[in-house]
Order: sequence, then structure tokens, then C-alpha cells
Amino acid sequence: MTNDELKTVLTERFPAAEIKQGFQYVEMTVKAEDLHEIAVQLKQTDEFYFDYLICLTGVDYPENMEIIYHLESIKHRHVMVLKVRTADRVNPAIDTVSDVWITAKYHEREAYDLLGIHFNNHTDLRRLFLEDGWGFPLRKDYVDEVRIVER
Amino acid sequence: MKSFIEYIVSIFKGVWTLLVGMKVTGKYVFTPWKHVTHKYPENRETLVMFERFRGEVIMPHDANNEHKCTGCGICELNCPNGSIEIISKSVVTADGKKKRMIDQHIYHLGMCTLCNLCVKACPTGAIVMGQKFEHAVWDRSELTKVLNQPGSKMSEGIKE
Amino acid sequence: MAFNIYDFTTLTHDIHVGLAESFSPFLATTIEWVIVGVVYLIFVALFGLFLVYAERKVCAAFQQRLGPNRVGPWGIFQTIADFIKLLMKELIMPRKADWFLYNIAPFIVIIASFLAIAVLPFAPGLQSLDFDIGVFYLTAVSSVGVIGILLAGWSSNNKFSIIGAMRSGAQILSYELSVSLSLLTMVVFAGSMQFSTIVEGQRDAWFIFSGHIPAIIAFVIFLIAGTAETNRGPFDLAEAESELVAGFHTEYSGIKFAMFFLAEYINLFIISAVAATVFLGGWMPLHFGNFESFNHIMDFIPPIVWFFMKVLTVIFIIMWFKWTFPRLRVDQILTLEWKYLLPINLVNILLMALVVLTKFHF
Amino acid sequence: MSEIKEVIVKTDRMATDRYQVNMGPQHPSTHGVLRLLVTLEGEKVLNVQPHTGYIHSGIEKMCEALTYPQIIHLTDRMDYLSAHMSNEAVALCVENALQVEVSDRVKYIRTIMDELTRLASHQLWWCVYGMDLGALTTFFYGLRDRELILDIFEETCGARMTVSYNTPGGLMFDIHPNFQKRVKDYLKYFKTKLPEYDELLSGNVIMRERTEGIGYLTLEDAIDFGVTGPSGRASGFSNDIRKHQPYSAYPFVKFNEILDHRCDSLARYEVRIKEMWESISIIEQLIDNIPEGDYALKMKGVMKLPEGEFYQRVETARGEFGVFIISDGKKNPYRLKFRSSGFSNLFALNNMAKGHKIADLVAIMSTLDLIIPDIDR
Repeated sequence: MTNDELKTVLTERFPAAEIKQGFQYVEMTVKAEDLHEIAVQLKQTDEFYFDYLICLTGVDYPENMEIIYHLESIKHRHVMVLKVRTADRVNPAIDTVSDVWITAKYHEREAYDLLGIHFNNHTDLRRLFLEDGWGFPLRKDYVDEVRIVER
Repeated sequence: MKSFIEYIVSIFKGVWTLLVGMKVTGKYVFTPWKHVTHKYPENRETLVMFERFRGEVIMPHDANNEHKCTGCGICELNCPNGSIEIISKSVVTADGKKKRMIDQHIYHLGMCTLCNLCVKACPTGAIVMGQKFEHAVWDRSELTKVLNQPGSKMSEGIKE
Repeated sequence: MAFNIYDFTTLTHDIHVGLAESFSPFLATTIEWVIVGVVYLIFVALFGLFLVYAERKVCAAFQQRLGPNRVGPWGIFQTIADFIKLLMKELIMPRKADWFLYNIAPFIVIIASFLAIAVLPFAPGLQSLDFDIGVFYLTAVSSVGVIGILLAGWSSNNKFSIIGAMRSGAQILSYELSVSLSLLTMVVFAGSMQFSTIVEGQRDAWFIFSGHIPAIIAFVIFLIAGTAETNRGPFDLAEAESELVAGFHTEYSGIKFAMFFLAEYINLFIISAVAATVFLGGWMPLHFGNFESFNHIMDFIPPIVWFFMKVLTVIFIIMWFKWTFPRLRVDQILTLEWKYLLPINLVNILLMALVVLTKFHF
Repeated sequence: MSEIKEVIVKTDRMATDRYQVNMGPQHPSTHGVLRLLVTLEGEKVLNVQPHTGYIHSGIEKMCEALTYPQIIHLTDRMDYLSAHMSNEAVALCVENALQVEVSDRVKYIRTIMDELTRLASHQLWWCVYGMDLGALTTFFYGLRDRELILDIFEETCGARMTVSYNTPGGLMFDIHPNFQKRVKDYLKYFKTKLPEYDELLSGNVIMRERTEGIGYLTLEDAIDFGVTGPSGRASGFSNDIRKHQPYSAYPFVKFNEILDHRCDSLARYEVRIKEMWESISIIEQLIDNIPEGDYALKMKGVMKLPEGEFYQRVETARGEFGVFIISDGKKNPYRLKFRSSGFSNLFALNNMAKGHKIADLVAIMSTLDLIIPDIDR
């Protein structure tokens, strides 16, 4: 499907979601509580069939955290961007999608490690790179006077 | 019976593939003049690096101990690692004007990733990449270098 | 004392007689033992060092490199420098290692190698023990070393070591069969287990020529099994650098490590020497039936030179294996032994027996 | 400690049967500082838990403080064997965001460089794979051939591995006058050496036994785990970005996406060997036809990306590499995420190695072609 078609179908299917054409891909912003349900549908519905999670990015915005999923369908060869915002910035929590795409398990661990986003129902939510009690370096308010040298 | 024949054939096939492999290595062991090792410290005299090789940042000085650096600080801005520091000074020129001149062009080789951005950005071509690659020193402080030589000055005719 | 490069019998005899005349029989025997021991010790140490150097150079040549070239001309003192380094290194022992077994293991390994070297005929008269069950003795003592390896792996208190040791145990126990059976094939052909008789039987033609097909098969099997017995690549599972770091000698350092290292190369020498003795005529020169003049020229080369030429050739082939092939997996190594080498070997003994019975040999 | 307890509780037989081994962070076969916590039963692998982060350098955080041209020099250091491709990904992403189009010359040179990098990377992979299997000689043959590619890089780019050759808007330098001749000579040389690789290792019966049917990764798992690149393609996962979302000069060349449906270690091995042939063919198509033109566009001194989110995918030697830039209109990215191929590939290891021997674990890990800084970033 082309981006326009995808956008139309997505709008029909998920009226509650906020859908717009981004710079390259169709971007769909969903509510945090709907995330898991929508992810399952995106993967299992035949017309979408987004079976490949390319990339999971957590972003720290001033009011909330945003998690961005880049999805591709190997069958249909279309790409879309799924976005979800957490309600809270300090203690963000969101449902896991690791039962939908296995690779999300590790990307979520990375996001948990670097941004402190807690993924509910994640089976193995441990830090991936850093030590316990390090802090969350990708947050904008992270300070590390020893290791970060500002110019 | 069929499996027995296969068993025998598999032995011979296996041995054959092993012999093919031994042929390759055997070819090299009996042609020792084709060795590819560079005798590095011995060939120091003849070793010529490629002209674009990035070994370190240097500032060429001409015969009158003059360089082209105006001390504008663009290289410092462009450096991703903070390995360049420009210390400038105010100089009173002959016609009585105050002018900012370079005092010290400090270069931390230990932090440099040799990305070439400073050389590319330099408006006057004052710094270039040197060919030296043997940077091992006994003390880390020796890696901090002052690129402009003591007593050097900016050559005439460099526009700011 | 008559020194004859072609025959050491008179030399050893003269020494023996001289000692017996000067000292009491007990003292004379003791002195002889000491002399023989010291000679073997020096020989083993020097030849071990040489083999390490040769291995490096040969390996380098296979890999289109130069190999050691810094210490001395062509790097010939490299191994000596390494040896001195190993001597001076601190002996580190893991805290929970079994003190006694950990320390005794390298000695067991190296003693086993020394025991085996005793029966090898280097040249006429240069053989310290000439049993009538020489082959039997050799196969017996050469597998003692595995006890040392097992102890080393067990006592190191390291999981990698124990895996390596267990692999080594399984491997050597299996391949012992093939080594023995392929030697047995040649014993059937030679009709004797005594090394001197076996060598003497090859005066006209080496066994690998006179025994033709079964002898060649036995030789190939012996080479494969012998490589496996010495824990060398492609059968170096016990050390398996990419999997087990260094296998059973992971926790050894300094001189104890050097002992394992040396033992490995002595074993390489022993296997090659046995191959050379049993299959390639030992110190016997190359003779072809009726070419009298050719045989005469060959006779001109001293037997000890012949022996070492053959040994080095076999060593080179074994090195060639190591530097060409990938390592086998532990189950494949057992498959190779039990499904391929052993049946072939048993059939080969029958074949050899047929050859001997029908006198279908040269 | 909690993990160890978990394993012991879960065992249905005597707990002493199972034990755990730490492979790494300093283990000869992990090619870097990766730690695998392996649960073993005898020689059999029951569970592999990768522990990463030993070389985590916070590149994403660093990028937030750098301008776009400066980011390039960090991408060299992540997947250091695919430096050109990672550089190109950032360059392309910035160019797309600024909506500038580089000249065909730049595209051609970038593509040639990509393929040379791929060749070099696969050569290094090949020789290291041989070494992991225990054939030490392959290591030197692979390096011998790779050195010559690095010489080509050094002559044109000024560095051997951390090239930093691409910049947003073009290239750092034009190609060296010798470049074309050198590349052609090299291809001629390497075409005689590549069959040797096959003779030495591919055909070898021991190597076949070690790889056939080992490390099975189904197509579903490959997609689910996001195993891309040659490793994924060996499971039939058609994921070649060069084919599906062509960039640079890939639309202009004819090449095949190498797919294999055998899903085992041997398939992953052969896909890479075949990819080397493909790379040679791509370079041959391009090297004589490099069009004239500028090697770099005139870019502003300070690049400011428009506000928005920009994603660029490229195919590196070990899979899909993605650069995701979130810009707030300043000269630095607001957030920059690298989708590294090794990261996703690594975590499929447990799935593939379960039930195999410890020796196979090493061999399987090697077929994934992991670069640890790529995983840890």
C-alpha cells in the first residue's frame, strides 16, 4: 500500500487515533491505554500485517515521554510510524509490545535503561547497558558532572 | 548395500575436500617469497604514507617562521571533541589599531579523532593534516601540543 | 671409544664397558641411568624448543607471514626468550584449586611423554630400552598423559578447564584404540613387537611400500589418530581456543604451563617418530630392491639423519593439518573414531592378515 | 545471582547437572566485550543470556550536543566495519531533511565505497569465522585481502577504518586520481582469491559438518527478532534495503538480493560469500561510469534541520541500519536514535543456539557477525 492508501485505511480502522502524514511515513499517535490492542491488530490484521518492528525509540519531551515504533510489513512492503505518549514524564509507564514483536523486548529494555520508561507486563525488564542506579542518561535533565564535559 | 556405498563415497569425498583445502595452504607454504608481511620498523625510511593520510593536525610554518592562522576560532567551533583551543591576544598594530591575534593554538592530540572537520573548515588553510603516525609518548601531557611555533607570526596578506 | 656416525652400538658398548671396568656394577648401572636420563632431558628440552620455533615458522609460512624474526637471526632465539620468560613468570594458583593435584598434573603429563620416548630407536645402538613388547609398552604409557590432563582440568576449579579435560579424556580414550589397532596392523605385518626388529625388517623396503594398501591405510589412520592423541588441531578440542579459552591449562602459568606446552610438542615428536619407525623404516635409508648404486648413495647418509628427516616430514604433515582444517566438534570427533576409523581399522587388520598369509607383499 | 537461582529451581532433574559459564567479557570468541551467560548441561547449551553494555559509550547522548556534520565522525566508531554505510545514513538523512539532492558523482562514489566496505567487512567476517571454527589460517588470508581495500580507503579518504568520508551534502574529498585503477586492479586480484576461500573453507567436510543444520532460525523468528542483513536473508527474510528502498546509486545498478531458505549456519555463510560476488559485480558496473560533477554541494556553515522527524534506512554489511533524527529546528538534533543491526541480531542467539553444543554456540554467534560497539553504542 502507498502511504495515502495506508492513511485512509488506518483512519477507517482506528478512528480514535490521531493520524497524519509525516515527512516520510504515515504517523499514527494512539492513546497509551489502546497501545497493546492496536499493536496486536496492526500485526495480525491481514491488510496491515506489520510483522517487522524496525526500531523503537523513546524520546523525552518536556511534558511527557514519547515512544515511537517504526513498523514494516514484509508482505505488503509498507512502513508506518506508531507513536504513543506517556501521561507522566517523571515515572513514565506504558504497556509492553514485546509479546507482539519479540525484538521489542530488547528495544524496550534499552528504552528503560536510557530513559527510564517502565513497560508494564514486560517479562524481563532489567537494565541493558548501564549499572543499576545509574540514572537515565537520555533524559534532558540528566546531569553527570564527572563524565559529561560541557563546552 | 546402498548405504554402505554411500558410506564409502562419503569417506572419499570428505578426504578429497580436505586435500583441496591442503592444496591451498600448501601452495602458500611452498612459495615463501609471496609473504605479505611489512617489516615495519625496518622500512621506516622508505615508508611513505598516502598524501591524504590523516596522522595529526599540524600548522605549517614557512621559512620566516610565519603561519597563516588568524586565530578566528572556526576550527575550535567545528571540532566535535574539543581537542582544539584557541587562545588569542590583543595586539596593537603599526597603525595604532587594536587587533586580535593568535597567541596559542592548542591541540589535544589525545582527544582528536582525526575527522578532518577543522582542516576543512579553516578559511585560510592554516592547519593541515600531517603524515606522522607514531604518536606513542611516555606521558599524556606530551599529547597536548601548541601548533604555532614560539615567536611565529601571521604572514602578511591573509584576509580575515 | 670408537665414534661411528653410522652405528652407535660400539660407542654405547664402549661406554658401558668403560664404566663397568671402573666402578662396581651397581654404581655403573646408576651412572648409566643418570647419563641416559640427562641426555634425554637435554634432547627433549632442545628438541621441544626447536619444535616450537619450527611450528611458528611453518605456521607463519602457511599464513604468508614471516613468523618470529626479532630475537636473533631469523628469530631463532625467540623460543629461548619465551622459555626464559615462562621460567620467570609468577606461578598463580586459583584459590580453591586442589593444591596437590593441581601441582602434580603437569609432571604426570611430562613423565608420560618421557616414558614413551625411551623405546624409540633413533639410530643403530641409540635406543635405551629395546623391549620385545616395545609397541605394546609405547601404547600403554602414551595414554598415561591423559590422567595428567584430567587432573589438571579437575583441580583447576575452572569450568572451562573441566570441559576441556573431559573432552580430552573422551577423545584420547577413543583414539587410543585407533592408534593401537593401526600399530597392530603393522605388528601383524612385521611379526614382532620389538622396535629393533621392526626397523630391521624394513632393510629392503619400508613397510609403507612393502605392505602397500593396508599399510598405507594404517599409516593414514595412524596420522589422524596420532594427531588426535596429541591434542593438536583439528582435534585440539581440549584447548579449543575460541571456545574454551585454553581448556585444561587455562589456570596454569609460568613453568607449569611450559610443561604442558613442552609435553604437547614431545608428544608430537613421539607420534611422528613412531610413524617414522613403524611405517617409514625408522633410521633405515631409502632402499629400492635392485638399484644397488642408488641404495649405496642412500646408505651414505647417516641413519640418525634419516630418522630425523622422516620425523620432521611427518611433523610437517601434522602441522599442515593443524593450519588448514577447522576444528571438529566433540560429538563429531567421536563419530569419526567410532563410525569411521575403527571399522576401517578392523577391516584393515583382516586385509593385512590376508596379505601376510598369501605373501602378497614385496 | 537471581538468574542462577531461577535456573536451579526450574530444573526437573538434579540441579548439579547444569552449570553456568560466563563467556566473556574477555573471551577469545566474542570479538569484543560481550558477555554471554551460558547455561550448560554437559556440553549442551540450554540457555544463552547476552549481557551487553561493556562498551556502551553513550553515542546517542553525545550526538544531542553535536552538529550534524560532527555526528558523522561518531558513526564511524559504532559499526567500525561498516563505517561508510553508517556515515552515509546520517548524510542521507540530513540531505533528505534539507531536501537537497547530491550529484550523481557523489551517489556513484558513495555506492562504490559502500560495496568496498561490504567486501572488506565480509572478508573480515569470513576470516574470523574460520578462526572461530578453529582454522586459524583463514584469518590471515582474509586480512591479507582486506588490507588492500583499506589501502584504497586510505588513499582516497585519508583513513583506513574510521573514514568519515561522507558529509551532509557530499563527500569530504573528491576521489583520488588513482582510485579507479586501484579498485579495478583489486577486483581483478580478489576474483582469483575468492574461489580460494571456497576451496579452503566452504567445501571443507569438517566445516560443512559444523554448519549444516546448526543454528536454525525460522523465517518467522527472523522477522520477529528483526534479524536483518545476511543473517536474516539466510532465513528467507527479504530485507535488503538496497533493493526495497534504494538509495544513492543502487537504483542504477543491477544486482540480486541473495536469499537462502535453509535457515542454518551454512546458509548464513553462503549468503555472505555470494554477497561478495554481488558486491564485486556492483562495483564493476559503477567504477568505469563515474559521472563528472561536484563532489560536494555548497552547504551552509551551520546546518539547521527543519522541525520534524526524519528516518533513513541503509543496508550495512550486517543488516539494516537506521538513523532517526528528531529535530527541533536547532543546529543539534533533539534526539537521535541509531537502529543498529547487531543489536537486534544478537538477541536471536538464544533461540538459535539452544540445544546445540558449546562449540556450535561460538560458530552460530560468529555467523551473526556481531560488532560489539554497534550493539552497545
